[in-house]
Amino acid sequence: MAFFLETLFGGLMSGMLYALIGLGFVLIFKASGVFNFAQGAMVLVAALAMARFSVWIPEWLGFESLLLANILAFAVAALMMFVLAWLIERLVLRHLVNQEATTLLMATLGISYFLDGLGQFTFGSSVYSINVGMPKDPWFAFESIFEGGLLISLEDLTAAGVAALLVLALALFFQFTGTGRALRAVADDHQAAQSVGIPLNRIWVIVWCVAGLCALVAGIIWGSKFGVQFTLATAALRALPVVILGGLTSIPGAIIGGLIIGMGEKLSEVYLGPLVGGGIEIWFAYVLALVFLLFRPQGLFGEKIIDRV
Amino acid sequence: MKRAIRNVTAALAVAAGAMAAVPASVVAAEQFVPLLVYRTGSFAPLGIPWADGKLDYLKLVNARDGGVNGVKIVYEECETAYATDRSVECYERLKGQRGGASGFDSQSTGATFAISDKAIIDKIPVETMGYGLSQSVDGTVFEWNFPLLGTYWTAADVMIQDIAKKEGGADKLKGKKIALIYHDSPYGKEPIALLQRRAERDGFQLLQYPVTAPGVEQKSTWLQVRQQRPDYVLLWSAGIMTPTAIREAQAVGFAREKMYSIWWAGSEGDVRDLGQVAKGYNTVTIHNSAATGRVYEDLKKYVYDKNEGSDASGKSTLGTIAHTRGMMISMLQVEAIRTAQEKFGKGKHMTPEQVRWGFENLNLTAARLKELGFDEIMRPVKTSCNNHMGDDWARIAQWDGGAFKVVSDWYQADKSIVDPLVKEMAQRYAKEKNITPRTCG
Amino acid sequence: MTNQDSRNTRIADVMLDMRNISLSFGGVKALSDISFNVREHEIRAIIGPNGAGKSSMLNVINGVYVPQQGEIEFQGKRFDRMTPRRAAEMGIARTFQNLALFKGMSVLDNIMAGRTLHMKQGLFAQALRIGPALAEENRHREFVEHIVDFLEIQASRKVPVGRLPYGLQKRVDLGRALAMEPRLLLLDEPMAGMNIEEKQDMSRFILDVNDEFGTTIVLIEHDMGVVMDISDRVVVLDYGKKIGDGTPDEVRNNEDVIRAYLGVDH
Amino acid sequence: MFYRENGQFKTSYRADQQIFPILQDRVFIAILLAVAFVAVPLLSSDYFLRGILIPFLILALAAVGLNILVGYCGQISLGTGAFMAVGAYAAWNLGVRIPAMPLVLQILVGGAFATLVGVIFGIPSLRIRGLYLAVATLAAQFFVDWAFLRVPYFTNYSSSGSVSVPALTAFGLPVQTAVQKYIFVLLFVVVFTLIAKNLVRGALGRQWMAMRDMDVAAAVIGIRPVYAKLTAFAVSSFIVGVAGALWGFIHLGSWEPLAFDLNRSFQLLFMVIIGGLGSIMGSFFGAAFIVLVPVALHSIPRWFGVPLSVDTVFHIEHMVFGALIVFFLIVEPHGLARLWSIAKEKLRMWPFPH
Repeated sequence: MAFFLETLFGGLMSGMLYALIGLGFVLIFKASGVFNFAQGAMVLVAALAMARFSVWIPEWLGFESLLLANILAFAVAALMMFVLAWLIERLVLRHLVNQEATTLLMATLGISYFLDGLGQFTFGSSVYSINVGMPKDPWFAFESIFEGGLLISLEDLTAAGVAALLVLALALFFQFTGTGRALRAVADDHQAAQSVGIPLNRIWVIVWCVAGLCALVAGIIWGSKFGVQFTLATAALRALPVVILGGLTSIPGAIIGGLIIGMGEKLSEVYLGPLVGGGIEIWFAYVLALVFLLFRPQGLFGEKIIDRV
Repeated sequence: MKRAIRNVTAALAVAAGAMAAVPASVVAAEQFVPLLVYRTGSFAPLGIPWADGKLDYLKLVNARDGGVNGVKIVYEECETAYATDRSVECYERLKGQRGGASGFDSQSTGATFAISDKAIIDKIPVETMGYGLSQSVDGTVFEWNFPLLGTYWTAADVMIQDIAKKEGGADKLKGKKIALIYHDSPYGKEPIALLQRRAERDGFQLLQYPVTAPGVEQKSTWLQVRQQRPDYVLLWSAGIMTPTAIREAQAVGFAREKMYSIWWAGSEGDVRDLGQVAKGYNTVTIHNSAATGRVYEDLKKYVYDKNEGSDASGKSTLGTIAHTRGMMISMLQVEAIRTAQEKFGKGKHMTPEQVRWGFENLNLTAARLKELGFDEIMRPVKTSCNNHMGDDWARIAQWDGGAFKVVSDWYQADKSIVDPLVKEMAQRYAKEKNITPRTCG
Repeated sequence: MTNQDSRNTRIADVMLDMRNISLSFGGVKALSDISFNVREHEIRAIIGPNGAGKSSMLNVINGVYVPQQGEIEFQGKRFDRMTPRRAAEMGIARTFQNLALFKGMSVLDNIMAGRTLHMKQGLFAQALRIGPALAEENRHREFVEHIVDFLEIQASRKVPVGRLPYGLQKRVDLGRALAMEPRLLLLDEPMAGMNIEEKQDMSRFILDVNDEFGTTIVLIEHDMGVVMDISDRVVVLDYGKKIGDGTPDEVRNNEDVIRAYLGVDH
Repeated sequence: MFYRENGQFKTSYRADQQIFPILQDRVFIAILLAVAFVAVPLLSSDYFLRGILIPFLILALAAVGLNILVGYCGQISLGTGAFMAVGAYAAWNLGVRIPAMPLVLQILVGGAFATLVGVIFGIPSLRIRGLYLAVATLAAQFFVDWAFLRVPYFTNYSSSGSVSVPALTAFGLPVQTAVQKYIFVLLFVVVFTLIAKNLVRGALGRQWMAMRDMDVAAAVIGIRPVYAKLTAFAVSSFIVGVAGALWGFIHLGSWEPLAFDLNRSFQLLFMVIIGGLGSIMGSFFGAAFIVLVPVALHSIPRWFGVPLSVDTVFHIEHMVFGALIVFFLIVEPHGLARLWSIAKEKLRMWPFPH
């Protein structure tokens, strides 16, 4: 029982991170119809920037404080992601307006390759650390109830907490602010939105900035856990099934999908894994999403597709 | 039409020439050493210091001794990114250059398989120090492979021996649970065969947990560890998988003292950022912990003081375990060339076949190692036609939060269990490849 | 008028009968309880203001949309729903209001694609392009060339349709439909956005098709002039309801129709 | 001046439907083949064959396969590597279990297995479109990778999980030296390219393209989406599977699933995009490009005496590919193939461009 709960919590907590990445996907897709494959590369670049600047800045300015270093590094990294967002909109999206979804997908594939190269080219390809003082040691809850207690990794817990906060903040932002409304308008109908004077390009820049921010936060969380390294780029691949399950156009979908996938893959690995030799979680999430698609092609909360002739 | 053909062919010929760097006429008094490296990709953290080490020693030999008996060593790096097909491309590009490659250190188990196949045909030695195909110790079948100083089987065996010692005797292993958490690839699977034999004999239970590459997602693995509560964990990881494993171990409260990692997961780069978290983490090593020995003084004097070191900063990789191992690989390569020269003519360029002979007749006595400045780093090596490993001793080092300290004396791998396995697998390989084993005179 | 008579004599009994068709998307009712029929060899027009549900009607006829209620009888066979495939097999072809051509393909390929149902050679024969497959290819190519001549688009045979001017694309669209040798041809605003000459050409093609191949035609058109000239009977839709049905003259004098068009209300 | 089609009148539709209706093109192809089969083996170095031409040919073949699916039928696939893997491992297993089976047959049957898997993972495409389908194919990728790592049967219980082929012979002839391997691969590539070309310019090809350009209209003229899409998946994954088998048997000789991982899938997709979606010839351009760029990045700086460090080159390579993908998608979606045909148009006019 205790073990089941542990697995479940473990799943929920990584699920929260998937939700965060997933949110990045959904926002961009809603606003611009782009399925942003480069999300992973953005995580990598953001994390690299964070890791390196938090070391470089103190060297340049000659101070010790880790906190200050982190804050400055975060600011710089965030700024960098915003510039990146702007450039992507300028150099790529703008020229691909009204292209087929798949074309856009391939374009983001290109972007992600470019960012992988650029990131390591500028920041180097060995492993760097991010230290934002996340608690590392485990915490055993309810030792009275379960023998050996109920293991909860404080690190994951904080990570999940941060992710949850950000997700919540974003959800509110897009529900209640003017930009949010504008975004939803754009999501519904580009032409209509434009005709009432909503500047498409600005909205795009904004969502890409937000996606960049998600990437940065996810990058910091993962980075401080695993160390920052090329591999982070692939970590985001694991968040793809999330958006498929949740529906590409639904923010709640991303969140719930994230949690489902998170739990699903952990439980599957722990309980099904041993039967078939283990290591199944990487594809289990995908197959889960795929099977689900067959019955509901637009995902849990996605909008139904009707083709008109 | 005719003219057209001629033109096109001509063009092609040019292209071929340009891109193929057609083997230049053998330049006397230089010896080519190809360097396959992975400075990028998931394993870069390990690959970089390793590559630096290999490069540094060659630079040292040229700077200090002006090559091998006056034969200058020329080298070229080729990036494999740990990918087999890239490795093959590198191999094909470099094997023929400058009078022939003196030997390939193929760097990844996958690439070793691919390159070994081709090396037989091209007659080029393959040096896989501390990795590669464990059965390739058998020189009768693997004429061209040299898994010097140790294989994953000897490593696994030594780990078990150390565990047995801690438990107070091999008989105490009975009923123990030992988990193998491995990188899901040929590299990670290599030790399984031996561990199963051991488990049968010593009566411990072997739990296997594959981790899908690149290995950032291990939560469920370690949850199972927490559930199964193994007494020890053997870690066959690489790159980012290692720190992740240690973190997860901490997260589930598994004692780092009870973790044993293969040497590729036992370098400073793997644990430095973890500091105290990794305290007590054990690794098996085929050489002493780094930065000791005269060779490093020389390296500083002849290379780094002239700012010719591969590690620009002189801090990040220089002297790490992986770097030292790189140096050893190059050293053995150079010694193989030297040995060959003693038979086939000092100061001459050696063909790959001649170097192969050198590899097969290495004899680095303690005295010789002292001259080379490796005496504090490694044990004597003596290869033969039958035995291409040369030395199967290893020891355990432990991370004390700041550095790896050697905590055990040398163990020799248990021949009674390794050798039969080598023979068996070698035979099987020979059969698959229909190779007829040669007989050693 | 003589021409008209000769056709009236040719027009035979009912070929397509739509009974109480109702269709809705989500909440929106596109068609409510519409019935009408089409006779063999006639030219039947469906008219009505925008959003009247004309295109939806065609989509129901050839099975692109599935009506919630009602049934379709085609050549004595009754269906609750049609499927595009079955419609095609039974000889129903159609053109599209907003050109649904295969933009990446040449004019020839577009029209050749119309022959799909007539081409029987299997995958392997095609892969090796051995005798029968090659012969078949050539046979149908010949047929298609006739259509190309008929529509006077020889010049642009090999041009990707995406690059053709609008008027020609409309012809290709028609050509693709003709390539199916249809018995019933559904034309969705074949003359939309055409200048007067183009419209005359198109009208001529339509009449020729109807005369030469005896194809039955259902067409949607906004240009009343054209409709009244070439069609034998007219159905009038408004907001998904049928408000008129009959010969051009009858419809012309129908109160509701006038109201619907002139927007006079009482 | 020399490249003209005027004066060459087609007297029959048959003549008009040849692959290369223009005389000069036929001549050019003839020369090309002559060079490929005769001159190249005579002139090129061992490295040029093993290191460049053989990988180029095999990847080009795979790209042709992928192009049928993505370029002609408009079904995006990110799982090509998986189908290559199936082809390779299936062929290998046949070799192990039925030693008598001739090499060529092994490879073809390997392709057949790839077809099977390809169709299975193609079934979702009947219900789901575009992006969702892309993810579905990713599922194939990860699942297949896993299967060949974890199911010991597929690797015949080899301790390392890596498989390797013995010395090869076909029709009693050895396939071991660079030249032999090159010719062997070349034959496969020529035959399958021809087959692919026949299919895409035939009735089936028209059905695929119809599905790609306007699926509703396609259904209305009687094309069955099921048939069109699944045949596309089948043909595509067969060719890809054969390419996979060649990659394993001829090029690597020994491999593990890593050789067919996600990066391989992306690499092939890039070839198709850069070379030209919906163009057989484009697949070859794309493959050549992707194979040569790294080599060029590696050698050119040397000629100028400024050798870059290997990792820098690797990163630049990534950036170049990435940038090019975007560039081509924006500027010339039909890729190098289109540029080629534009060049031909120009040549046709030359020297009187009016």
